[in-house]
Amino acid sequence: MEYGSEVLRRFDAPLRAGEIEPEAPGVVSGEGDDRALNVWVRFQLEVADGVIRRARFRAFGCPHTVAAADWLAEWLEGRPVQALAELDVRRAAAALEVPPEKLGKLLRMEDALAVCRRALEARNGDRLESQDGGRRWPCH
Amino acid sequence: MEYGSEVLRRFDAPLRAGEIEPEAPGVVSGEGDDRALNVWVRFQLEVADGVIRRARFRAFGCPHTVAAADWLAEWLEGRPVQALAELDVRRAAAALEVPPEKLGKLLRMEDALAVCRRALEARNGDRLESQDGGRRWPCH
Amino acid sequence: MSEEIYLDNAATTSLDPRVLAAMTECLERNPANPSSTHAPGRRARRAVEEARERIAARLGVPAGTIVFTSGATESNNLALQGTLLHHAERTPHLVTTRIEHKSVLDTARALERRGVAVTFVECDADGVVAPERLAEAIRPETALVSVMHVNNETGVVQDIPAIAALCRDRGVPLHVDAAQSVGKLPLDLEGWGVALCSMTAHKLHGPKGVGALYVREGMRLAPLLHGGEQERGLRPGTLATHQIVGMGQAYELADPARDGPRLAALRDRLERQLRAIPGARLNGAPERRAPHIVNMSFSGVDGESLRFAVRDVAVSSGSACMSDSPEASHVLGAMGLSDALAGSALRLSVGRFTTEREVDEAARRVAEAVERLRTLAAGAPAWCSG
Amino acid sequence: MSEEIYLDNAATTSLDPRVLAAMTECLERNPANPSSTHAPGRRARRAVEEARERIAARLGVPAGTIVFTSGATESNNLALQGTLLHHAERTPHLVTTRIEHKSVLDTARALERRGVAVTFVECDADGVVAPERLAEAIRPETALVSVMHVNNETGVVQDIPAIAALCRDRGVPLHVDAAQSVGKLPLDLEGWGVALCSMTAHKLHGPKGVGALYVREGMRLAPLLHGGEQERGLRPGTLATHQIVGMGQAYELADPARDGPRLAALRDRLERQLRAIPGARLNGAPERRAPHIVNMSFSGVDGESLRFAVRDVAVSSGSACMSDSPEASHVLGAMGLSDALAGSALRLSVGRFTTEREVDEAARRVAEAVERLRTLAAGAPAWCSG
Ligand SMILES: Cc1ncc(COP(=O)(O)O)c(C=O)c1O
Ligand SMILES: Cc1ncc(COP(=O)(O)O)c(C=O)c1O
Repeated sequence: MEYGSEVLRRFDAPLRAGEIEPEAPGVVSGEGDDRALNVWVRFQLEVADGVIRRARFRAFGCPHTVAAADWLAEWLEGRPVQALAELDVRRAAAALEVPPEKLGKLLRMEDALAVCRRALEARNGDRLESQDGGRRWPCH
Repeated sequence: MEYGSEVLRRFDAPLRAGEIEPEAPGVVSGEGDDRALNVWVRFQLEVADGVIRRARFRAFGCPHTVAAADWLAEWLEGRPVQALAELDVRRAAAALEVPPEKLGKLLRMEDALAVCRRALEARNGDRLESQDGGRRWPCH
Repeated sequence: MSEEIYLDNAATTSLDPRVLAAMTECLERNPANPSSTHAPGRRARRAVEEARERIAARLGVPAGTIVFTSGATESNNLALQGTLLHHAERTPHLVTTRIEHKSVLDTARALERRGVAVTFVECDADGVVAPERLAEAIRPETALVSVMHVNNETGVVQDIPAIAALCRDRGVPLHVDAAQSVGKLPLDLEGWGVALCSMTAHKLHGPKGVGALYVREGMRLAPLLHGGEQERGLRPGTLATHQIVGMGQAYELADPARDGPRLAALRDRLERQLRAIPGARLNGAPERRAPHIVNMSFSGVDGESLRFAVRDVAVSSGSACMSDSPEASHVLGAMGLSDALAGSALRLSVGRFTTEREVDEAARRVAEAVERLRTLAAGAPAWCSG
Repeated sequence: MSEEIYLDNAATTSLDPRVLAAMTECLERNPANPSSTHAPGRRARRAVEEARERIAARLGVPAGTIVFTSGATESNNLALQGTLLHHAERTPHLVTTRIEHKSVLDTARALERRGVAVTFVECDADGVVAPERLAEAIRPETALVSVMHVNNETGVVQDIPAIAALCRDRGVPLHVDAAQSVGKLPLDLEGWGVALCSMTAHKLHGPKGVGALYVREGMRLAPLLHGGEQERGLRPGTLATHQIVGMGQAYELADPARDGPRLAALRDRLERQLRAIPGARLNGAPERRAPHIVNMSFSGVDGESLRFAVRDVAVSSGSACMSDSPEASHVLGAMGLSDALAGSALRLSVGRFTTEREVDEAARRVAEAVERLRTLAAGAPAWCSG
């Protein structure tokens, strides 16, 4: 297996790996896993004023899994919660050159973030929609 | 094919290759050949007073053939004509380490020398026998 | 990037400088075709025959029993196909095990597709194949039993003397894949009564692309390749003099009595440190292993990530010829390991040029990586720990 | 003993020093298994793939069509067995010629014993196979036509473009044994429409024991050896990096446009002098020969004695893999030569390191030996002169 430099960098030093202190307010979390694909991931998002202030993850899986979780957490940080509705793991896959046979693992991260989203929706009592019905956020 | 040093020496410089001058007296000759075995040989013997004074040969064939013809010619020279009756090409074969599959070629030399012997017998009107009914001449 | 450490000597070894010297000298001075009958050809032939004798002497067998091939893969194919494809039995039977090298397993499966009956005998949780299981599998039409000496993933040593004895009792020839054992463990092919034995040079600091099949006198075999009378008609093709000379030199340099204990000491030093890592599990019967291999699983850690985390230590999951494929090891699977545990397995293997400093440093890096990855996966479900 | 002169470059060649340098560097610096996924493994893999690309570039074919083997003998076996043994036809048919290399002829005969129908097409007195004869031999169930490019005994070049065209017309794949032609004659495999092509490194100043089979995209073939996914599953076994690197270097160094004329000039110089010997007879169409080979018979001279008389000139009767056997050449026999003439044939072949002085001296020694042996056999019957 060959790994790109971006995978290498994030796998070696996943800056957003970890947990948010239990006492922090406004934290939602969600897990996704697939035993057959050998992947488990958990995201924690700290949300305040409709903005994702911090995103943290834990992951079990291959280097692409770890790097993708880190990429997604970074991407989410600083974005409004609506970003969760627009998130497309294929963007992470492209940025990290994840081989096609591993895309299934990344979909489990969508699952985990969907759980986060539903938790936020449940808290707020409404649905999170993409702000512009499909336009992608520019990468920051 | 590997050749021993004795084959090499005789093949490279077969001292008795050649012919006896046609005018020399008392010369008999004999040929033997076998097309399937790729061998032809002719011996000429110059006989005087019951002794083989000179032996010469011509040969077509492999290096063992040439070396064996030379060995036999040398062996005969200086011997009484009875030596023809005792001659055993296996002695040449042993001296030259001729491989067993080539022994057939040497038998054609026995044929050639048998022709010489019969020519001598015809000339003298009697049979050449081994002088002691089987004892081998010492090698000189 | 930290300093590279090579602990994958079961996949292949670096060339011993003395082997390189012998090969270079041959390449420079002995260029003719060993089948040519002229003087330079005979010099090349002599080099080949000297190498054959050196190898035979190391193994204590007659030189005429050594047939050169392109490696153990070809030797295994020749042994199995050569015995079974032209067998007098209409449906000959092959007995082998689930934990053989792919070159035996895949050949056995190819033979199955061509009408050969095959029994794959299981191993136990320690990777050991019980001789009785093999004995039970033998039938009247069994044409060959094929069992590896040392498993390339776990290093587990099968009891070849006992297996050979039972094969002899039943009148069935035994093939042994000794790719991983020659030069590291004592072999007594003739004493044990082995009929066929596969070898390779590159696991023993010799060149890649050359090996041999020991063919016991009187054992009949059909060739795989045709054309040319080389190697008793069993293996045509221009003999690669320098490769054969390299193998001869490598085998002469290898001495199980000297190298075995040295390798075992290094391996034990490495193993001690790895076993100290929490959640570490040794794969393969601890007391029945070749001196150069240790195979460990680490629960709660993904294998691919572990290998990537310690990427400056060259190690292996499964065997090298499978390391491109994501499937878990068939050997660890046969031993009953869960996919997760099998997936986290590292095979580390030491060689002649491995140092104590290297194994210490490698163990340190593995320990660090396991800890880091476990932290990264804190809270993961139980299945991640196997 | 006089100075040794090597004129047996069709049997094998000495290593080009630049090839040796590339191999040595690889053996010293690139020891890992190209199938290993760790960094040293990937470096070895890169060396293999670079060599593959160099070879493919020289041949003007996609790199993916090159499958590495242990030499042309294996390539020929893989081409023939791989196409015919698992063919959909119940009794597939193979068309080849009487003058192929033993590795094709013996494989064809082995296939015959396994139920394949084989037609051996004759050549003419010049050693040329008429494309029409091949066309006539093709049947609906013909699965492969196999014809060598350059004959290893006579150097005669077959008309592969015409043969490929007629095979294309009839929808039958063509295999070409190019062991003697690669690097000496231009090859246009894809333009001609060749399906399979066998190559070897050691006839081109590369190492012995490595070769390749070109497998046109889309051409399906069953492997001979099983185990491991190397070489698209067509050829398992640890890749011999240094051997492959050596072949890559050798092929890159060989340039038919430059080497062909140089070899031809040397060969012509040699041939001119040999033809001046009374009773000399050139074997093979004079105008249709590869640049490096000349094959001459000398009437009235025994071949074994002639070769022994010029033993310090390394030459060949037949091909090297047959030079141990006393039978006359099957190629010269197919051309209609008498046993005596065929037996007296010498094959002399020049290479990159042959000099004008060497060919002059060799011709002088042959002339001297022929004269001496003719004198020795003065008076011999006519059959001795063929
Ligand atoms: C047990 C075993 N058998 C066979 C082989 C194949 O050997 P080679 O690489 O020489 O084809 C190997 C190693 O690759 C091995 O470990
Ligand atoms: C025409 C031809 N084909 C095949 C071969 C066999 O090649 P290798 O020696 O690489 O097996 C040779 C030479 O030996 C040859 O001349």
